[in-house]
Amino acid sequence: MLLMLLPIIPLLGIFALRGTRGKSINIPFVVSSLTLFMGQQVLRHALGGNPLTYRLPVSGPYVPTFQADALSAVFVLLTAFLWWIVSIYSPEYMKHEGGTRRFEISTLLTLSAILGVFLAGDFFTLLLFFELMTVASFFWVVHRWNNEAIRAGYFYLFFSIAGGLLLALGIVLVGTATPGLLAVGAGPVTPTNPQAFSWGVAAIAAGFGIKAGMAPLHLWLPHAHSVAPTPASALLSGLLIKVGAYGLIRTGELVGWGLELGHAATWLGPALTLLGTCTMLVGVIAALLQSDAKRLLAYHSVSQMGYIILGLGVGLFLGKTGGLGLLGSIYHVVNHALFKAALFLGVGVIYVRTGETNLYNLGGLWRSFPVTAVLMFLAVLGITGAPGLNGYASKTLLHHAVSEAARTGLPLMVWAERLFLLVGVGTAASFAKLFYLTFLGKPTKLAISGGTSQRFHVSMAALALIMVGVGFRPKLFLEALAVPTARALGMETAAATIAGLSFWNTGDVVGMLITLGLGMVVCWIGLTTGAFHWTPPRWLTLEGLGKIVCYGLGAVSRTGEGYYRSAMELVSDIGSTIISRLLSACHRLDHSRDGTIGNITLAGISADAAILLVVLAVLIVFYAYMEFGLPRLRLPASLPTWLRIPFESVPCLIAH
Amino acid sequence: MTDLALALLSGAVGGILIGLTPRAGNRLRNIVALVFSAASTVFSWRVAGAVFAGRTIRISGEIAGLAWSLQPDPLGAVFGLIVSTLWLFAGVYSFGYMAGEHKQRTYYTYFLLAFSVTLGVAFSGNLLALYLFYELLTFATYPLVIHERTSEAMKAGAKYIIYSLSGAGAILIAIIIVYSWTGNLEFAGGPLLAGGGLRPGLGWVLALFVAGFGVKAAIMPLHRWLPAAMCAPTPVSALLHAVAVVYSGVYGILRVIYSVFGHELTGQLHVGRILPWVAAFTILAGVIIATQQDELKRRLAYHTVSQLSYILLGAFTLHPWGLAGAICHMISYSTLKVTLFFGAGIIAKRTGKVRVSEMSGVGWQLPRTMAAFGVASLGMIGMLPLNTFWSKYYLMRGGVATGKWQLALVLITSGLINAFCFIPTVVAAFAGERGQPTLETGSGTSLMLAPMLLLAGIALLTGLWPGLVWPGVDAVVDWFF
Amino acid sequence: MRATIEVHLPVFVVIMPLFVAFVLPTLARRIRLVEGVVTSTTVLWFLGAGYLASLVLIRNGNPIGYSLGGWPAPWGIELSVGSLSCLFLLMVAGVSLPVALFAAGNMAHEVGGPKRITRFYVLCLLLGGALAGMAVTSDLFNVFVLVEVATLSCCGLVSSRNHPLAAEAAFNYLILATLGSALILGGIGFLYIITGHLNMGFASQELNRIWQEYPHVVWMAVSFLLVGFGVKSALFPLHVWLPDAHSAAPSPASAILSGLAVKGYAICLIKVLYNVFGVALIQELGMHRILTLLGMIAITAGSLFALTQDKLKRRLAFSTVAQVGYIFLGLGLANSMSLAGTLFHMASHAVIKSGLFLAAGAIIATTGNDRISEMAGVGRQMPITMAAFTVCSVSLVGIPLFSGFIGKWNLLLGSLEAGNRLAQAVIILGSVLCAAYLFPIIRVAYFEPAPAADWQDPGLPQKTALILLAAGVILLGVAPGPFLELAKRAALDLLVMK
Amino acid sequence: MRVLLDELMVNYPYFAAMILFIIGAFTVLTRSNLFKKLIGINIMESAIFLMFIAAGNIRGGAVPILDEANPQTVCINPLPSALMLTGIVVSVSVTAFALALIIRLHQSYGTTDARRIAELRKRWHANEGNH
Repeated sequence: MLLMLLPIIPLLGIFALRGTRGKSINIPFVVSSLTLFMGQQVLRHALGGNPLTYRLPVSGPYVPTFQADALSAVFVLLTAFLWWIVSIYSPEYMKHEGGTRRFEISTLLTLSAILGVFLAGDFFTLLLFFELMTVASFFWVVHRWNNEAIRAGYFYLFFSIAGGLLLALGIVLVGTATPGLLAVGAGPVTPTNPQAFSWGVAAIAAGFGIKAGMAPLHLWLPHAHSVAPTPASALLSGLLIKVGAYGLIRTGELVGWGLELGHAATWLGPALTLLGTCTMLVGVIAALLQSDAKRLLAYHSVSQMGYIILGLGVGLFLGKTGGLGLLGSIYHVVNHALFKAALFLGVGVIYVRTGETNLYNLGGLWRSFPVTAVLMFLAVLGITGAPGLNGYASKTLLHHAVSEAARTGLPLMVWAERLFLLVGVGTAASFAKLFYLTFLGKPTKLAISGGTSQRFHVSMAALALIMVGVGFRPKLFLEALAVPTARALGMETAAATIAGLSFWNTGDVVGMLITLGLGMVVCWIGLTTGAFHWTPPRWLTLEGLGKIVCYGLGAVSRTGEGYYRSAMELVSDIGSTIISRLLSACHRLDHSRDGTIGNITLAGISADAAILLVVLAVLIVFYAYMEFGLPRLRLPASLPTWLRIPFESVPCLIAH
Repeated sequence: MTDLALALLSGAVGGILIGLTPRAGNRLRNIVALVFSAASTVFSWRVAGAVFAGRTIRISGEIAGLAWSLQPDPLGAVFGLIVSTLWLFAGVYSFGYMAGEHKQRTYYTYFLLAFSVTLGVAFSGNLLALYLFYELLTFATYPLVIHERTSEAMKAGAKYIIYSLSGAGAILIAIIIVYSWTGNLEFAGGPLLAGGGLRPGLGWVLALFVAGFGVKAAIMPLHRWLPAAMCAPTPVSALLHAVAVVYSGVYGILRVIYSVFGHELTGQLHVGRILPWVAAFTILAGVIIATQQDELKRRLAYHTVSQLSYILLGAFTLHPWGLAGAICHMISYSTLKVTLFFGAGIIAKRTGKVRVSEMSGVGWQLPRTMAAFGVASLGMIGMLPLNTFWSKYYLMRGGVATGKWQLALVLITSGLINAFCFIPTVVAAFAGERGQPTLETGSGTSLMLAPMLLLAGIALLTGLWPGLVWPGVDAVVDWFF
Repeated sequence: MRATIEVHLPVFVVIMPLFVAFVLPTLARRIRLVEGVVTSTTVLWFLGAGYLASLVLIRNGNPIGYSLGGWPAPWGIELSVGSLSCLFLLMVAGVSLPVALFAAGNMAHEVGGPKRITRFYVLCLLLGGALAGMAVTSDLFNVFVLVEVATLSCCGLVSSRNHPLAAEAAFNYLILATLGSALILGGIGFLYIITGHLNMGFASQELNRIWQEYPHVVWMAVSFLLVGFGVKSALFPLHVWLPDAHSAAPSPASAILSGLAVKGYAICLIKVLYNVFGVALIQELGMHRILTLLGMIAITAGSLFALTQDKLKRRLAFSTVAQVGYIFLGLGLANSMSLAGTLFHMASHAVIKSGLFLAAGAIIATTGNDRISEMAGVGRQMPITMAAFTVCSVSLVGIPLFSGFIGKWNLLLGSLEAGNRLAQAVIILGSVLCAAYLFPIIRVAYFEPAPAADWQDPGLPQKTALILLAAGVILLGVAPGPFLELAKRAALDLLVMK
Repeated sequence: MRVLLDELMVNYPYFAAMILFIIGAFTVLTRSNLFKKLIGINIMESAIFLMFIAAGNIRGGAVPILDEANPQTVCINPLPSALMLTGIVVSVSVTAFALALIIRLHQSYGTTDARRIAELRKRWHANEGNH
């Protein structure tokens, strides 16, 4: 019951918003505080290993179910926390942006939807809140209602709808392949129809993958995240795409975490690894080439989601020994939420006061924004994985997992490990670029308006504090939250895997430092040679490819339609011609009189009547021929009987 | 039995009464219309209740040695429920929409007559009665199609009549063949042709039936009357050309497949195996054409063409899940489509805009209308808080369960194209100039708006709680499988 | 007394109208009296026919025989009243009654002066008597004589309208009809030559015994008869006289001509084909296929021709051509279903078409215009007339609950039994085309914007006539019981060789 | 050829009837003068009468009057002759009626030529259309 209450609180908040029209009460803050508190109270048990479930007492094919295990609890608490932080930040920001009420409504709605997704106990409920989240967050994206926003909104909405539909398809396929109802958090299923199950899992993974920004389905993400108001971007990048990750973890659960190889969909692990690697790579390369700060961050969201997906893939691939992958992913989900939110918030601060997000127009801002610069620096360190900050911890875990996978010798995994390092360099390079161009570099000529609100600093500082805390005590979080989660997912061995693990070993630290160094070098080379201004040709980018494919499809469909149309026109033309010819022929026949056939003039009766008489005669003769062969050429040799008059048969009255 | 007779007669009596009332006196006429359609609705709910409770209600007789009978079974009861409930909504909407229009008396007369006839289709107990009411429906709705009396409307009316009568002719031939085989046309005793095995020519008979009913169900090459008929007043387009008339065709096909041939026999025929693909083609082609229409009502009409084939697709899978999906879709699609049409009507009435390209800014003038319109659009995609998701879900399950997973893909693709079809309209409506004064004022508008919002609400409610309509679906599926 | 009446009833139903026709000119000037006499005659006639029908039904369809002048067959002329005759008699008398009602007080302007009204009625009654005679006679030469009487009366009726077009149409009709008569007489002559009998029963027996010896003569006889009767009953390629004649005649006359006269010749053909040649011989000769084919052509072509007409009465006249096609189609299919369908369709079409023509007459008389395109507003201003017209049209199209449906239904069943898929399609096509040429009239009358004119329904007797016919259509459709029974019995009688 | 000739010789009345019929029909169809058409009709009917009467004829037969004294006399069949009397009556009435109609047509159109009448009627129709 209380589980269901959690998503309802924000909805009540919307009503409260109606009631407090005109008063300056920060309803989202109140609501998220309440949610955070209640969530913590409700989910304590779930974290302790006692999952909660609640089924609504209704009849019919759909019984809404809510459940909370450790995984849900972690995500719910993370959500509530991040919302809380952002709701401190957003009122100030939205003063600048405008449309506060609309923003607050969609914020609350999205919160409700996300909580619902994380607390859903069956896939229908999950899908329900998933779709709700799509719609609610769509209003974030189109908040500005200008052409760019609407275009991004369409991108976002159509991709998300496709995701929802794919999820539905997956649910259908998996539902057909399994005997019972599909419940979230119920562990692996044994399919009766493995093929359908595989396809279903693929569809579900694709559906969540769209949300998670998994390449090649990430196209919507940079558009949507960069055009939304900054607090919304923070939440979109910090949390909404994590719904995809959550979904992928749950998908993995359908197949089974921590099982030996040979389960129902063994391809899922390698596939996710492959896609995760691609996502990382695509995201980071695209990020390097961006000039807009928010777009750069958005591409980094893609890239960081790649880390998470990679971790999941490796975890699934390794089966029983893949605990590190799963743990690393979950850990990275949390960390990414923290530093990506901080980064977006920082960029937002600069945007509020300078009105600019193009990196090449900024520079030397550390003088005007000292606090922001420091906090941003911490976040940059976090995302690049510098030792001592939270990113380091999760990236290290993920790296260990990938290395372990690479030890199997599978070329995919070997390449995954190599690319993992490469992406680390790329990340470092692009953030060096971001930080350098924004805060260092040549001072900008832009006018800086207004003063910095303390709320901005407080919210960012809170995030930074946690980042640093996690960075210094990486195992604390791991043992408190991630391990119970893995255990809840059936990965009993996870705790054992990390028992012997030390984050502060020289190899990792040195490796990371080398990566950072290389990143800075790359950044320097890029900035000096202008390589970051390179625009890839259309056929090389996915977006361009997509456009080409779309144009192609459009052309094909237009051609097809043209053919169809002309065929239909032909048919209807022929039809109408025949009909009109027929009718006019009838008309003429009816009105023609006194015609001439050959040299014979027919008077009084219409010519057509005469023709028809002839036709009738011919018809009769034809039938007669068919029946008797009447017009015999040879006459009978005997007496011609056919005109003999049978007098014998005449009854003669007089004769009697 | 009394309920059945009263349900059928209320509309007819009301229609005749209205025909006899003096030309002035809109208020009186509205009251009569409301009272009789409400009565009809109540009685048909009672009939449906009795049917679901397992009682047999039957009225029968003979014409020229041919027995006709009215005996609703669960399928008929579900159809009757949909029709009668929506009729009430459309009636109230009409009061708002038709105020100030010409020829109101004719309109309401045939509006109520058509109600009776549609219920007759729903409650018919054998092929003859079905055919009879099906044919009558054409004539009862013709004056509504040509209500505007423009040359365009007249042309549309002629098209409608010609298509419908040709279809009815095909049905008549098929009925006669069935009659000559079985000597019996009743639905009640299980599938009519099931006992006779695979007769030669069976496939042709099925094709004749499907083609005949397919005219009204707007299967793709036979759909052309439907977009043309959109020149009718919006309540008519909403109720008749999105639900009642077209559903009678769909209902006929369901009847033919499940009551005349039986799903087993249909499955053995070549034609039966082709049919799902015909429906799939219509689904995709209809919605693709819809996206290219600029006139909102035409867009909705082509979309109707597409959506009707969802129902047919479910029926053609010959699987319990598919049938469940079909019945679900009959229920859910009707609520949403009527909402969409109502919205189009309000927009046209209050702002005079009928084209999608003119919609910019309408959302701020008619916020509640466009919100409900948006909700219904989401439903057309098959998004979850709306009831169409469930129908789509079961349709896909039916397709997958019979091994035709491509059908599920077709449905998914169609859902996405649906998004392209409607979402831009809604977004554009809100994208335009803001701060215009609201036009949702006046009692006329609220009479139109209330049914629309209520229907959208029902769609949401049944989407969240499909258990509300599930007993009906379950009963139909149990009846035929 | 009663017994005497019963015995002489068969001849009474024929003689009575003829007798009244001869008496009528003596009342020349008193139009009201003439009308009264004619109406009461038709009432009496209808009652007589009804009584006869009930007698036949009671006898389980056994025909009532009557030897004219006391001479038994084969020497005398025999009348035989079976189910077929009863059905036809009922139809003739039943349609005559409303037509007489409609004509009452309404003929002066149609025929050009009160003096000619009596002539009109005389011709009507002569035609009625001749048709009744065709129904009951079973003598071949008698058939010819009656056909000639009917033809002459028909031409008279056509020419009774005071209009040059009417005279021309009548002349054309006369020429073609006489050609037909000559052919019929020739056909009867051939039959007489090989069988030596003129009584249908005896001729039939003889013919079936010896036909193989003279196949060519038989063939010629049947062709002559087919073409002869085909001309008279306006079978499609031979229909050319009909549209002119039926549209030029005064409306009540058109009603009788289209509703009854055409059927009279058809019934003669049925009698000759089925009672003399017999179904076996027809099939042996391949006649059934010709009939079916001609019927199908007639349905399609007649309907198409009707579609092109803008004049109301001409359109209705072409519709008659199409409906005659149904009759021939049913004859050709030659099974009990199709024959019953044909006979029933004959009766129902008689009622429908006379209703249509009478309504058309009322409309034309009121509006002074016979173009369909200028009929807008008629529906509102002449509600009863147009309602009757609508009922009749719907019925002709073949919507269930109306009489047209039952005939077509049986025809369809018949074609199914005969295994003729094409015939089914044509029957349905005919219905669709029928809708295509009749419904626009209704549409224009009801739904097109009306000009400001003050038109009104015709007088009480006319309205009564229209209502009677419309009621008849519905009655035949909803409760066709005895009529369908008669038609089915008649069909069985025709198929069973005696 | 011989056989054909034999046939012709034996059954000449029938061939005569046939030829007459064709002449009549041809006249009816091709002559535009209404009187000639009527004459054609009469020729056609005469052909039929001839056929009937020839059918009843027995070569060398006596007049069919019952002779009590000599019952074995071969008589011709009287029935066709009797029938043809009726036929002739019918034919006469048709002719009379047709003549009356011709008079009326002449009154209206001022001509007895079918083609001319048709032209006049077309003009009349056209006028009506304009009207």
